[in-house]
Amino acid sequence: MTAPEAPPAADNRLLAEVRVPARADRLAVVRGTVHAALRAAGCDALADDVVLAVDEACQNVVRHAYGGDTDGDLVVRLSRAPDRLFVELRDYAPPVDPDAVCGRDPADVRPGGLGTHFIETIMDDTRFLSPPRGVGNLLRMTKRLPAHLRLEGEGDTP
Amino acid sequence: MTAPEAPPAADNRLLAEVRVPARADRLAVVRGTVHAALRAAGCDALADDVVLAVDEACQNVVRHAYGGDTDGDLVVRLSRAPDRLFVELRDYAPPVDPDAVCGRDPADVRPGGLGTHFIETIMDDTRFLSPPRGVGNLLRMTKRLPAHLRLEGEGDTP
Amino acid sequence: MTVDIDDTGGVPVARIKGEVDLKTSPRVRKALLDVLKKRDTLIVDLSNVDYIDSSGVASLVEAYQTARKAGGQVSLAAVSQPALRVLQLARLDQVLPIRDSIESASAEIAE
Amino acid sequence: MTVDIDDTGGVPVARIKGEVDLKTSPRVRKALLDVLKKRDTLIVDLSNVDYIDSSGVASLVEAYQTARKAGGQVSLAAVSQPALRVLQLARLDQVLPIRDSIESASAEIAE
Ligand SMILES: Nc1ncnc2c1ncn2[C@@H]1O[C@H](COP(=O)(O)OP(=O)(O)O)[C@@H](O)[C@H]1O
Ligand SMILES: Nc1ncnc2c1ncn2[C@@H]1O[C@H](COP(=O)(O)OP(=O)(O)O)[C@@H](O)[C@H]1O
Repeated sequence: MTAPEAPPAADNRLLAEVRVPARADRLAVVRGTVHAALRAAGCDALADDVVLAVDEACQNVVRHAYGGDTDGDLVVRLSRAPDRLFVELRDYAPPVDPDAVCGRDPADVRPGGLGTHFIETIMDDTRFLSPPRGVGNLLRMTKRLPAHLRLEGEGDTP
Repeated sequence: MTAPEAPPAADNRLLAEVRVPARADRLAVVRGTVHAALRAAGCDALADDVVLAVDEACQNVVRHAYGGDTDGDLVVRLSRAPDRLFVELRDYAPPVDPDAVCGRDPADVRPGGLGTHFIETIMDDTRFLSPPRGVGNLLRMTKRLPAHLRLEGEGDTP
Repeated sequence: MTVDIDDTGGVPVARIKGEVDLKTSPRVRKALLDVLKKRDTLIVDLSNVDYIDSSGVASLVEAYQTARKAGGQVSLAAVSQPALRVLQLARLDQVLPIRDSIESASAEIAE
Repeated sequence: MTVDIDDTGGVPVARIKGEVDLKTSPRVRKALLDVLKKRDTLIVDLSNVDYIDSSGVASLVEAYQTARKAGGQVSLAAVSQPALRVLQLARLDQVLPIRDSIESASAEIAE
């Protein structure tokens, strides 16, 4: 899931951050926040796709990192630089081996294994970073913005 | 804005927490999160009212505490005990004098001054608490849940 | 959020659509007051309002009071459920005229 | 999210409404597989699906494969824009039969 290029997520502006218990019934809350944040940032056209990618990454945390519904939290932070959108997903589960994360070729039609394919198709870069204080996992997804959604100057809604 | 009774907000369960820059164009993000969190918690019937109360409290932070759009953040934390819902609103603005917060009688028809009236009508208790490390402000609103929405036992969706 | 003004004949109608909040209510306020610079009656169609907060309600009240001062009238028509709830919380359902439809609001003003 | 099964005559139809996600897709899966225990064809009406994720798509694929193994067929009908986008991302728009309406899906199966 690692692409060659690693754009810095520093010096970006917070759009929204949401924290929920890592449970299947809370993914709708994450979707609600991310959708509204992308609309508020003028990125309506990307909202449905990015919401799907974020939801898939959150599902993987619930199902694989935590291994089912837990009381552990899941934090999704959405931010942007002038020309790209960042999604950072933080959990407090045991460390994940990034090499164990791999989807399947969609040409092989069977149920399951589609989540990482969606994420890779929608986002431009997806990688694990070192989590703060070495606790849990931190996944960062980056989406380059089409030219008409890029920011010039200071304001953060186009 | 202070009612006689002060239920403890400790020992409650996190529904969702959302952080956004304190700006008028981000209130839709808070509403999106709160609405989805109340639905996920089985409190659909209360969602519209509680979303309005939270939005009004956030507006007051943007307009009065920060005195306009800023880069300061606004954090809304939604949690519940078996029989009540808590909303905690945190900002990093200069400390507010709680006595300065007062609405008007709606019988006096004029624009403005309705926000605190909405909050007081919808919520059962609204009070400022001491913010962590003495920085900013922390407002807690409490809503008692009607009997059919109360939790028995451990699960947190009815 | 959009405000469309229909001023092609009879009483002017302002159709508000979407969410009226701290960010968008200044546009509602300006659109309504602009109509009232030239006309003294106005019907505000609230059927497609998904959300309205105190700042949105304040814009409606200001338009209403501006029209009254000029001897005119502002009526609200086809008010959506969420908007009606907020008007009730503000106790404005007893103050501002609320009509089921544009037609009945407009028939009344024409009288 | 709701799944309504209409099995009153002709090809059975499952109407899915709302958001199909990690929480709700197990109910979609069960409802579709339950029909396929008794019937070998099924039309899934996706016109009111606001959202569907990979777990929802997996439920559709599983129903499709179950029907195929039994010599039957599952078709998707009146697929909403958001659902179609996700089926395209999954490249399933080339695999599962997708028809404009219940009527055309049902006419085709009846042939
Ligand atoms: N956050 C994660 N933690 C641990 N393992 C993961 C994580 N995300 C994905 N994986 C692994 O990658 C595989 C592929 O994930 P995905 O494409 O989402 O499909 P599925 O979850 O349906 O198997 C999973 O089966 C799992 O083994
Ligand atoms: N968070 C806050 N910080 C400082 N002052 C506040 C805050 N909330 C409310 N106030 C004060 O209380 C008054 C009443 O607030 P409100 O009923 O929301 O109406 P409005 O904001 O339209 O005046 C405000 O005008 C302001 O002086």
